[in-house]
Amino acid sequence: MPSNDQTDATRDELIQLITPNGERRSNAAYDPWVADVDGAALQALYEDMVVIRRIDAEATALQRQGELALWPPLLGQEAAQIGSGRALREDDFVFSSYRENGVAYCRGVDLTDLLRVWRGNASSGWDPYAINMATPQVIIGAQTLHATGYAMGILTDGADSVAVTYFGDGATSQGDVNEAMVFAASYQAPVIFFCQNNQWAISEPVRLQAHVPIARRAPGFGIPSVRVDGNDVLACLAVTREALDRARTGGGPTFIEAVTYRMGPHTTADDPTRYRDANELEDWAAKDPIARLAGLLDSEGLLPAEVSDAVKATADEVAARLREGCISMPEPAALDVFKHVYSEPNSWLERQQDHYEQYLTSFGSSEEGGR
Amino acid sequence: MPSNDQTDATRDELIQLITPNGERRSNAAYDPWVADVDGAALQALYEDMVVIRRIDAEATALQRQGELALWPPLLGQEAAQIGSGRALREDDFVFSSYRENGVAYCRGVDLTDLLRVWRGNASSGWDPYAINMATPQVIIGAQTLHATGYAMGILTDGADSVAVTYFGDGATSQGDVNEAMVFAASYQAPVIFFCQNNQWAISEPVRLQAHVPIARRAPGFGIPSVRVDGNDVLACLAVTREALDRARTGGGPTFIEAVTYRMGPHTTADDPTRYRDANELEDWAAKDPIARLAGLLDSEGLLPAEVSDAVKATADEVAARLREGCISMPEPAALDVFKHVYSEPNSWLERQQDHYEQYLTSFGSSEEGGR
Amino acid sequence: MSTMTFGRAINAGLRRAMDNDPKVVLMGEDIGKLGGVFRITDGLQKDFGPHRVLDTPLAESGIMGTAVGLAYRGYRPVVEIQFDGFIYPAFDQIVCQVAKLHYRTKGAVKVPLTIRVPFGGGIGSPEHHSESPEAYFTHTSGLRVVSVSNPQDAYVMIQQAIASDDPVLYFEPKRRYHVKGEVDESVDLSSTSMNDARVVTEGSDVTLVTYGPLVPTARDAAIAASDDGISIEVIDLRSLAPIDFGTVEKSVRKTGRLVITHEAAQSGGLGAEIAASITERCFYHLEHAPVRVTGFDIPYPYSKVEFHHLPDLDRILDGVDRALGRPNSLSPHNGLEG
Amino acid sequence: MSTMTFGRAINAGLRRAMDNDPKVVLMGEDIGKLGGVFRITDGLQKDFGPHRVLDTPLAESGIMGTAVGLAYRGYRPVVEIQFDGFIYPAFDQIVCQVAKLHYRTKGAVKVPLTIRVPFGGGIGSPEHHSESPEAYFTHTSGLRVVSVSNPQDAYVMIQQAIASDDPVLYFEPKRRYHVKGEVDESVDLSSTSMNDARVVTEGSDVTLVTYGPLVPTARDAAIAASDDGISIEVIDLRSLAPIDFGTVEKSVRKTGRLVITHEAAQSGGLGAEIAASITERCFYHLEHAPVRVTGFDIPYPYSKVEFHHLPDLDRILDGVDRALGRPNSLSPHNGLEG
Ligand SMILES: Cc1ncc(C[n+]2csc(CCOP(=O)(O)OP(=O)(O)O)c2C)c(N)n1
Ligand SMILES: Cc1ncc(C[n+]2csc(CCOP(=O)(O)OP(=O)(O)O)c2C)c(N)n1
Ligand SMILES: [Mg+2]
Ligand SMILES: [Mg+2]
Repeated sequence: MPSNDQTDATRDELIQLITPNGERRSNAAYDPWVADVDGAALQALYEDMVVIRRIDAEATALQRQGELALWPPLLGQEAAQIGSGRALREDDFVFSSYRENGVAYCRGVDLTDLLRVWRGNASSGWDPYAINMATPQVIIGAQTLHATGYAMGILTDGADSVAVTYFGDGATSQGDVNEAMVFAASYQAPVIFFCQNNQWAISEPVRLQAHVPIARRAPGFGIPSVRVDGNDVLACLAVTREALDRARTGGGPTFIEAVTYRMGPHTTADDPTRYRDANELEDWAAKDPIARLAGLLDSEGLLPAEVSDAVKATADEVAARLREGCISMPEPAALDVFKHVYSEPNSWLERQQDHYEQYLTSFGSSEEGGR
Repeated sequence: MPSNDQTDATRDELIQLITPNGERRSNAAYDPWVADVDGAALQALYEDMVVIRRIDAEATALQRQGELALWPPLLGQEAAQIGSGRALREDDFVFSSYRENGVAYCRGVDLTDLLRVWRGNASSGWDPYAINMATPQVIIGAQTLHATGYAMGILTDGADSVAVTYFGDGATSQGDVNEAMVFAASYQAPVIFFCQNNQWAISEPVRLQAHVPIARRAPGFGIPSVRVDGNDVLACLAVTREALDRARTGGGPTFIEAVTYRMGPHTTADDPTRYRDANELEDWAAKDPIARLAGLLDSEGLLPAEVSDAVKATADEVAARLREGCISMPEPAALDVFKHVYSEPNSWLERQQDHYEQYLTSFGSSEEGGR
Repeated sequence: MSTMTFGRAINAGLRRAMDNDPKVVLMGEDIGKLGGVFRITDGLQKDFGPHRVLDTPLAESGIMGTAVGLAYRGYRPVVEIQFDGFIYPAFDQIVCQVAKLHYRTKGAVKVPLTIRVPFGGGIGSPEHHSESPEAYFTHTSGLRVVSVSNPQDAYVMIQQAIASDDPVLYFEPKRRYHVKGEVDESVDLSSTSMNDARVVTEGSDVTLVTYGPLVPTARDAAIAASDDGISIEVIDLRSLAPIDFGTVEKSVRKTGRLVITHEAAQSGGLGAEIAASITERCFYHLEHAPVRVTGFDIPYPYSKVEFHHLPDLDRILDGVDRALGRPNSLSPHNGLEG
Repeated sequence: MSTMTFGRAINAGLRRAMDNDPKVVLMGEDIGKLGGVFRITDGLQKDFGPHRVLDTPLAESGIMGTAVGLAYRGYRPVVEIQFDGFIYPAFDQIVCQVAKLHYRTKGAVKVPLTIRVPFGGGIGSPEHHSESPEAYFTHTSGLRVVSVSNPQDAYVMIQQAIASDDPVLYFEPKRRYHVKGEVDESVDLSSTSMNDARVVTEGSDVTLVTYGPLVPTARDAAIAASDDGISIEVIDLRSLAPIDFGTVEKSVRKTGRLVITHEAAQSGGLGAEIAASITERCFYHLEHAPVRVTGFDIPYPYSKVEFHHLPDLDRILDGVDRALGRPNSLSPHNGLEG
């Protein structure tokens, strides 16, 4: 367990249970947390990762084909998202950023809901209470405070669920993320800060945001932290389970730095060749999270052709459903712009809506969709 | 020198060179930084502390007598302010909060300038460039970013001066203070974060803001920190000198936590008996910064009656000048409200000023002061 | 009916809201043991405990952001911002989260947050303690903004604000905290709406619109003007977003003249919206352009000169004279030398 | 004279300002190697070095606060805010420090800061990428606010903004970045002032006031209206605080009718100030109440419906019809069924 009495050198240690070559590495502290993960469970994690990578590829294709306006790929971060996402209980609540499509998948999101925002059909994709996950947050870092406040509510309710917030390496520079740690520590709120350090914030390398490893930040707020190989799904599962357990049993917040890599562009609008080296990408490709688990499965005879074919088929089927959901999404109606600004009537807005309806009527088109 | 390889236990150590009983305690790391402080220098530090306590008492009295609207006493924090303030060079630049009247005194502030804000005669008291100290900042924590930016400018200029920012324990919760550490670490800016942990932020105890000792915060940002007995003027001088030296020689930022106590109210408008124990005050009175240095001086025969009488006379004389400056401060003119909003002409404001002049003229009173 | 100060009325309203709904929690700096720097939450932590009345770390964005999180969890947080000038660190959370979350989630997430802001000047304080930032929020779609001017409204409207499923900024005129008034605590909350403006005094010559701290000043102006035979109808807006323009319009159709007064800077202040909207709605009934009597376009000044900045009875009456086309400070030859 | 895109013109202006004054430094997220997400600072870090063009940590308050510190030290920082919706974390530093420091210190400290904000909608982006927050700043005393509408102004005014000893918010209409225009780089900067509005097209029936992204739309509206025999005078405000009301007033005295259009929400938007001020200044010349054609009082909507929210040529012309008392959408029986 991470502690405030460690030196930074111990804090910097990267928890790893599967090596890049796919070998199982033992770790006395964390092995117990995944003792129940048998072959079938490993296969399931493998399938999850393959599926979300397939979702990512399909969405990227949909963007290239003009069906989506934008897409933020998670390519390379599958282990961090599946390992942590699969550790959660249904009554835990996730507050994420925009790149956590893999986590949303773990929460059981409807596939079409993943795309609504990026197709421009909605400001957010789903009802947060339906899957206990807030919709993606665009304002960097803001969601970490929401998670902390939610966790304060869990405490007051006397419940044992946990709020989990996801954010990037860049986000650690924001005041909000640091204030969230102040509040979380002060109230000992059951919240997990899950930082996916994917080395880049758009074009800015992590060293611009953090002069020392990010995992060192939290202990200064009185929050234990752990640094995990973010491309190792088993290690991510283990550290998240440990943190969840601590939170459920009154131990307060934990900070997890998952060291990973954004293998794709920041979004489909970005061109990473402008600011980073091809070599770097190659280095990280050698640590690929899916290849690594495949290696382990293979060495244990858990990835025969019928299994990998079935996984591929599942992924293809998911991708087909995703595409279908995308292109058959109903167009919003013009007057939807006025809906849900308030929960109660608002005279200013009613007047504007009224006038705009009259305006549309003057064209004979009040029920028309986007122009 | 503080380092990133320490454990928290070593980081929590309180640097102390004079015990509460007034005994000199040796410290291998910090003694060299004050090796030049001879008897005369110690006497000078003593005089400084007595004088600023006297200023504080006089200003409090002026407030009670209705000559000032408000006053934020520094009572109890003299050693932290004089020890650090006297370490600075003229070309260093201070960005403080509202309670650092002792630091302003070290910078050579005109006494009357100390009071302008609190009498309601100005929004700030002095020209920052005249004493290389920004005027007091009311927005908690905002000045730490200004100091960091200023220090970035020092770097670009290739100069070897240092920006020093003062703030309280409560301020450490603000996003700005944490962002300042991010920027300072990232650019390795020559800035010192001097936190006077006086145990309280108005009615809130420090444990609400920080779950662990405040000095632990900075290392998580890659900034070395030191925890010093804030009631020990010599120790404060030593740690500040060390930090200044590091900054001047390219070593980047340092965070200093000066552990002290606000013996008076938050401001003259505050009633601390509503929220804190009389016992606590007594405990801290036993660690009084002035009594402690007096004890040391006395034991070394450096505080004969003529010295302490002379110090007292100086303090009285300063207090008399302060009072005189206060009550003879000229009243602002009505139209001063419009001055210096912009450096260049502004048509909106000119029109308003013009109208207001006409309005005052309609009473025959355009040159009258406050009504 | 009992007589209580403005501050006490808010306290009583908070207490009532907390009694009625266990999901109501108060958050802010120094609001617990101290009862807030203005003592508005006095005694509430003692009676409801530290889980219902939270002293928070000193970080306004943190307070607002965690309040949003509590709202997600089904709470109704009431946040105290210590002084008007300290709301800006929370601006991002207010504008991007509090205001937009309901819209963003198509109504799935409600943010029934109340943000209490002691605001306005006249208390002799240094910078940042006397501001009137309401126009930033009235321009922010998704928020409701109210301001109260008397103990009865303070008592009722704090409860209505808390009961609202929309986020509400509740602006308290801090220089009136010690003013006393009658408060009927038995009033039925649903018998009035915080969205409705109130005609304070009826009149036929000029409509004088204001809110919060200047309502008593406006009423005094109406009394003073009546000595000169001028009949002023004073309207207390109460809700600043949305504004009950129906009530203002009705009055202006009667009087044909409109004066608006507020402490905030003139340019882009609420007076502009009121003047523009009323001109749109009753252009042909107006006999003079709407007149604004407001603070200047300056940062809030130091206290020795703050009463130049703040509209007072004389400046309001001068504005009324302007609206009526009577001799006023802007008429030619207004001065002694003139 | 050379032809360049809007974005390129700003780049050229920045380059010129940096050439002329070594104290000019650029700060922002991704502005260095990447040249900014809109490539406005393309090539500048390469040519001027990382001490003049700083990629900053991802923290807007931090950027603004350190820029203030650099100003203290004698620098003239030019800050890029990546998108309009990301300016709010810096709001406190802008409102309490950038805007007030000169006043606070009686002129001792100057803050010659330029804050570049790509703003406005119409680019099909998700939330927070299409906002028009200018009214928050035009209501903040101590700031200057400008917006540019064409490459020539963009080139000149970025330099004027940087040269100004006052803090300036410089709003760039991001959906026009790729529009090309003629830029005269040899122009004498002191021959024009960014404070002056510009008459884009002269006209006699209606004055149409706008700024930034809607200037081309307004010009198109004037052309379309002229086919109907309606003569519109289009004014590009350029400076939003202070507004050159003299130019607008002169026009309205001629036309008697005023239409204002902007993308920002109507309530409390700049249109309110323009309507109120012009009504004050030329009430007896107005033949109709000023008409506002603006975004709705809603959070910026998702892109499939954003063109309902954004004023376009048809909505502007409908507003012109209203101002002229011609049949329009609000007339009785406007529709097909009518
Ligand atoms: C407050 C704010 N500022 C700027 C942005 C623009 N922006 C979007 S993503 C991003 C980089 C985020 O990097 P990181 O936190 O590392 O997350 P990642 O994209 O790598 O997952 C930036 C600067 C924003 N969305 N919000
Ligand atoms: C942004 C902001 N929020 C709130 C306040 C009100 N306030 C003034 S001083 C203070 C407490 C500050 O405590 P600390 O930082 O420990 O400094 P100290 O007063 O103890 O020197 C508070 C909450 C403020 N000035 N600025
Ligand atoms: Mg990243
Ligand atoms: Mg303190």
